[in-house]
Amino acid sequence: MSQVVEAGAAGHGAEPRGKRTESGEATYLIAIAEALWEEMERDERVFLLGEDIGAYGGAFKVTEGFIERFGPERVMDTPIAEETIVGTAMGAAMEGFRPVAEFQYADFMTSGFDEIVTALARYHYRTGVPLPVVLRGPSGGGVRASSFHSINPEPWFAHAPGLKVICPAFPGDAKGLLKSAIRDDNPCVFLEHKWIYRRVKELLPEDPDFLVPIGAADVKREGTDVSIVTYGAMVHRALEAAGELADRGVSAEVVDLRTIQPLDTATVLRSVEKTSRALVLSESHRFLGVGAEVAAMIAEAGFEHLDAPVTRLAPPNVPVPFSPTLEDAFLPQVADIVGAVDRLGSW
Amino acid sequence: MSQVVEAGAAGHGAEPRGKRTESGEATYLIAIAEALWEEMERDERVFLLGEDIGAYGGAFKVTEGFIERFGPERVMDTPIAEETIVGTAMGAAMEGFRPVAEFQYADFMTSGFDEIVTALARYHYRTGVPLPVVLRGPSGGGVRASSFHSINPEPWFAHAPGLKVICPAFPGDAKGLLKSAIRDDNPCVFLEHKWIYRRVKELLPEDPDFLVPIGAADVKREGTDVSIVTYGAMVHRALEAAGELADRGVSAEVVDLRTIQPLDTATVLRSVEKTSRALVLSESHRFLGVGAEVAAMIAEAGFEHLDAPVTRLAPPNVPVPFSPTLEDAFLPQVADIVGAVDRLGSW
Amino acid sequence: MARTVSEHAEQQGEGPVGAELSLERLKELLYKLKLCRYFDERMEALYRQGRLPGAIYSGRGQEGTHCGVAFALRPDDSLFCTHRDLSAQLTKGLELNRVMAQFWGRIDGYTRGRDGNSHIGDWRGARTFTVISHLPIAYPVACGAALAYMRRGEPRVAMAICGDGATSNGRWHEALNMSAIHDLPVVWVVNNNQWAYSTPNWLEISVPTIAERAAAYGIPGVRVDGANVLEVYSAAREAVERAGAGGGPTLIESVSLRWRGHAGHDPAKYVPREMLDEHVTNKDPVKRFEDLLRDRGVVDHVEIDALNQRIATEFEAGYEFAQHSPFPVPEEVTKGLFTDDGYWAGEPSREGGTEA
Amino acid sequence: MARTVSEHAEQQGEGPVGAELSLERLKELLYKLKLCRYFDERMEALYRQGRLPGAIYSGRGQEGTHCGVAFALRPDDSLFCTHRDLSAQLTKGLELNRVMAQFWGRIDGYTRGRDGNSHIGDWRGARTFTVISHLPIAYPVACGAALAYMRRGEPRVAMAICGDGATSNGRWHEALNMSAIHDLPVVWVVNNNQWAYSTPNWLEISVPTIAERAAAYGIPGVRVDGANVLEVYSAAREAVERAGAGGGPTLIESVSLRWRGHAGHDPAKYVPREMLDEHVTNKDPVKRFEDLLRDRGVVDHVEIDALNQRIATEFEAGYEFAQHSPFPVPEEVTKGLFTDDGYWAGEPSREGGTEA
Ligand SMILES: Cc1ncc(C[n+]2csc(CCOP(=O)(O)OP(=O)(O)O)c2C)c(N)n1
Ligand SMILES: Cc1ncc(C[n+]2csc(CCOP(=O)(O)OP(=O)(O)O)c2C)c(N)n1
Ligand SMILES: [Mg+2]
Ligand SMILES: [Mg+2]
Repeated sequence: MSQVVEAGAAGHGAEPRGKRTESGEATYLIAIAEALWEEMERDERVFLLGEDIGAYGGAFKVTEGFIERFGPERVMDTPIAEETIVGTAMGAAMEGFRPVAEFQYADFMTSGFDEIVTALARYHYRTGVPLPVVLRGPSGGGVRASSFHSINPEPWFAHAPGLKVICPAFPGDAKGLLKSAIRDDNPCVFLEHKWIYRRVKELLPEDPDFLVPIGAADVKREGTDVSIVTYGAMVHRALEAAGELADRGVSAEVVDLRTIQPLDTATVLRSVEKTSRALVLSESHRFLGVGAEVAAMIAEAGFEHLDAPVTRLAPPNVPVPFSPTLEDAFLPQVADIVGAVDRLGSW
Repeated sequence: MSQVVEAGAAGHGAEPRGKRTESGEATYLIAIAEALWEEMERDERVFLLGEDIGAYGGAFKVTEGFIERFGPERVMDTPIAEETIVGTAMGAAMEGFRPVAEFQYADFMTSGFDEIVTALARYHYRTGVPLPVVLRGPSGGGVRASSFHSINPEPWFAHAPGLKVICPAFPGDAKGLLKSAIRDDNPCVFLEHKWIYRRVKELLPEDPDFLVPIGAADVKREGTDVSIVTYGAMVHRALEAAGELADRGVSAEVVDLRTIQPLDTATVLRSVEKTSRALVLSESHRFLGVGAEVAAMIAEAGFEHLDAPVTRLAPPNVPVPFSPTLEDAFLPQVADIVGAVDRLGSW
Repeated sequence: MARTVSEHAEQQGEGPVGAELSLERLKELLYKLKLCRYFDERMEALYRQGRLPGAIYSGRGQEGTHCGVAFALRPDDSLFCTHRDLSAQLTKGLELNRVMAQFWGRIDGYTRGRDGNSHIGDWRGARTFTVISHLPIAYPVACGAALAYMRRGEPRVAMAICGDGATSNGRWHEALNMSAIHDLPVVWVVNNNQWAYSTPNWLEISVPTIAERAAAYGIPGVRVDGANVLEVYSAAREAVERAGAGGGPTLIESVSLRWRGHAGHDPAKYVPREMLDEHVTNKDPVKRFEDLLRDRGVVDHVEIDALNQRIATEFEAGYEFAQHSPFPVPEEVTKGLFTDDGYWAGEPSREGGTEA
Repeated sequence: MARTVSEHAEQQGEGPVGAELSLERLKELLYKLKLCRYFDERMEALYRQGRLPGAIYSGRGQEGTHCGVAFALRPDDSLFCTHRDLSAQLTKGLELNRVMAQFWGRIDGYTRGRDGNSHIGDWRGARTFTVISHLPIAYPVACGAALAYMRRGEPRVAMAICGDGATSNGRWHEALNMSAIHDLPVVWVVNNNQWAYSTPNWLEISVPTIAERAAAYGIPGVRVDGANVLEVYSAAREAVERAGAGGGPTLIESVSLRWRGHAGHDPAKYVPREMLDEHVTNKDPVKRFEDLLRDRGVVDHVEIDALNQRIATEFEAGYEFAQHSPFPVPEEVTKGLFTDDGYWAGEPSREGGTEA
């Protein structure tokens, strides 16, 4: 396989940590690469498989340099056969490995849907066999890539019993959660957000065992007047909106779910109890999107605390459109969030 | 292909109407067969494809006798290749046919998931091409068939933009809605419920053009104290519970959604406005099940009218189990419904 | 190109009764064949009497295929089956008691009552995958197990079985291609019983044999007679050895007939009478092997009677075991979805009683 | 078995310049080849200058395949492509103006701005399927169109193109099997440009050629040289005629090289330099055909200059048209999901302006 190594476009076995900024910050993308790298160094049972992840380093270059360091057996290029990528990961996990499968785009997870939701997800409940499998890939829109390279599949997978579904918004959370997912004995769908990849940087804990627990939400900004419950790229929109609202004297709390399945209902309810108003914001479109579950949960368990209806803000039920005018109308914008909070406040 | 015809197990070209009871009632299964038969008689562009639907008449015998009447070209046995069954239906629809594809069980719709949600569902929005395709199959549990022959896939498809999702509970609705679906120019996922197939009978309108509109819910029992919003087999559980509740002086209204996508929010809200209490009951399991969307919608749009929290009753987030003790614990029972209504009433 | 049955047979170093198997092994194989046949017949009888819940997918007539290929596996080789292949799993080592407890939805079943009938498996013990209906969804999974063996330099192999109809599904192609690209130690078995539910081969596959499709992957393809368990065994043995030695995957098509309906409810009127008679009369894999061993003096009627006795007794014991095994308790329906709650690491409640 | 290029060439009744094509048709083919090449080069230039939004998937070096197969289709035959095959769609008849409007996300694009770049098609006009990324998701759809033609007794055919890498996906197998079982009038084209993104053939496919996989379906398989557009055309023409006459499907593997990266951002360092040079220097389908027509005196340099002029002018016009076409209005983002609201039956708003 030497020719693969020679063909290695870039990276040449260099640790992702080397790609941090001078100030030591890591982008979301580098943070994810660090998590993969460190877990592969730590546990030889961990290996990667996916399309073009070897010599090329992956469509988004997350695994750039990995094949030079770990070799083609642990950084395995696969055919364009998602059902079989998932099945292969599942079988290897049953035999003691801890595979991490990359989907070139999370959009292509639907091409492996049956192996994911029917075989992988239900297997432990039926047999008790541990299945340490991570399925990861870039999801989400806002990058003008139209409906085949922009979807948010988390509602489909969060509805399938037996999968943990993770959607981090920050580099630190992404690294800590991915490491937790790789060390977890259950199938995890780890959805990276391509809009965040290179846009958000932060300093990361140096501890190689720094983990973020799966199933724990996080209050990214404290507030008293309204809770904006969201996840993924929308966390950044929400924080921007919270800033604008603050200037106008409205104190918005931003709750970052981080994990969709299992859902941290306690943290969400604690916030709503404090603010009495909830705006559920999600990038997955409205009808049976993540917001539906969160809003229904709040409406039922937080009923006494609500001074206004739980309000959902999400894209309409159409495929993600390409044209900038359409995609901007499709995705919730800061102004939409501010407007929704205003309406909530006037209750 | 004569040998196929000779092999015809039963039916021999006899109209499904002939299978009604003496009193002229039709089971849910026969009502569905009548709809298919009448639409095939009415419009030669309508044809059927699927596994074992020809000589054998389908796993549940819905198309028994069809191949003798319409021939193997309009009652086409396919290989076990769901992606291709869907793709073939889509291509034929693009060329002017009106295919109706049978899935042996709705469980196997996940095996054709990508062609359904990525190709078929999004195509009209991207191109304007009409796609008169019906995907039908038996869904749901309660028949001791375990997780691979009992699922409720409606939440997955209702979340996929571009599909109409239909889940009838009565023979008349099933027939009227299936005929509407076949005449509709858009892809429809028509989910029959196998528990209902032979258990529920009723008299049907004789008019061959009797249609039930897609997207219209129906109040199956009037009531004033609480709205039980549900669909599919759970409608029958709800009606049974409503009976028990009536004996105890509680007047429950039972709203049968009939169509999940598009959802008839007006009818649901009208009912909640009247009763001020809503129990959302669904057989699709709780997390991001149909109940989540309905509850979130009511909580937001019906807030002023609610005297108690919108309550969801649904199976837990696990695969449908086989053992009777487990499946009974998994599925909402009449007692669970009565109990949930009592709790709602005590608010 | 696929080799024909005869070409194939030639290549086998035929022992006294074909294939080098010790007398003990030959007798063990006879036991497996007869056990599977007896189990299949009795379970159908119980089903017809309404004493067996759920569904049954009879593998009768295909024991030559199922027992033959599974008999070629070593304990630590893994086996991935479909609904039809219970005989293969019994041959690989499933215990009758637990199998029957599963059919009756009891806590001692391999899935603790969570799944039924032949949706069964025993990964920790017999190393068999717990069957999933969707076809052939276990084929890609077998690639993963095989990859694990290869990576660790173990001589183990993964064997996957599916039916003729399942070969028309995309997963079948993906898995064969993947295994061939990486020379994975897999044995791909197709149980060609000539019908996919009611659908005949000619509406499922566009070529005369499935074995010849091996050429599309550059791997050996062999077509064997499912009525001849030794021929099946020899082909499987050869494939297992090649795979274990780094020689990559093999495709084995074993041809027989599904004697019964697709499932218990199906009278299978679509199967031509003559076709069925021909197979039942002249291609009974169990009878043929029993006769062979008698002719060659490997067993006598006394031993056969004892064997029949033993099997009947084992079945009775299994039935009793199943009836006395408790149902799962309702409270545990939400347990064990993830490893987190430790449900599967511990013992389940046995308070469920034996009445549903 | 797959026929080799030479075997295949023999069977073609070679005209003055091979394949019986009138002078007009030969010139038209040259026009298509040069148009596609020019379009590909200019669009990449605009992309590099940051003047083109979204992505580009260059088909350069593969015009022999794309133009050759599409040129064999009649107007009412249908064509199902992937992201890579815009040259085939241009050959089938897409209009430059609307194609460019689509790249710039404008309302006059074929998808009214809802999709971008080569995720394009024109069902009502050129009879091409609107490309979907997921590979090869249009293969099964082509079966359905072909089934429609067969059922109505029309001589029309459906042609589907996908890449070498896409053949390892299960849908590819299902579609070929389905088409072979029912003798559907389909022509299956594989544009083997030797790479699937960064993945070479030997990590995608376990046999030397893709054409030989036709044997697994019992259909003719032919491997042709994508650098020789006439050889490609002849093979496609023969396949189209056979399919239209009820002869069933054919698999055509046309071999070339992807000259550019997978998409605009990819420098494709993984493609060996020599491999690229060899193809660019000696296997340029456009140059070879132009030289051929010059040598045979079909065109002279005056006509070539005029042709270049015409193409440059058409491109300019298309560019201008796109820049002046308005963006979709935000309010219409929810329109046209279903036929119910009549969005696609009517004219869309043109009030979106030309600034995003
Ligand atoms: C993907 C998928 N589609 C449909 C079914 C329903 N089904 C169960 S068994 C069967 C026939 C299988 O035929 P074959 O593969 O020949 O296996 P056999 O039952 O004959 O052993 C079908 C269609 C299924 N299990 N999986
Ligand atoms: C099911 C699926 N998985 C992954 C991708 C991402 N992807 C887009 S193009 C491509 C490579 C395609 O290679 P090939 O089929 O040879 O076509 P080419 O681009 O070379 O024309 C991949 C992996 C996809 N489009 N579809
Ligand atoms: Mg079969
Ligand atoms: Mg390619």
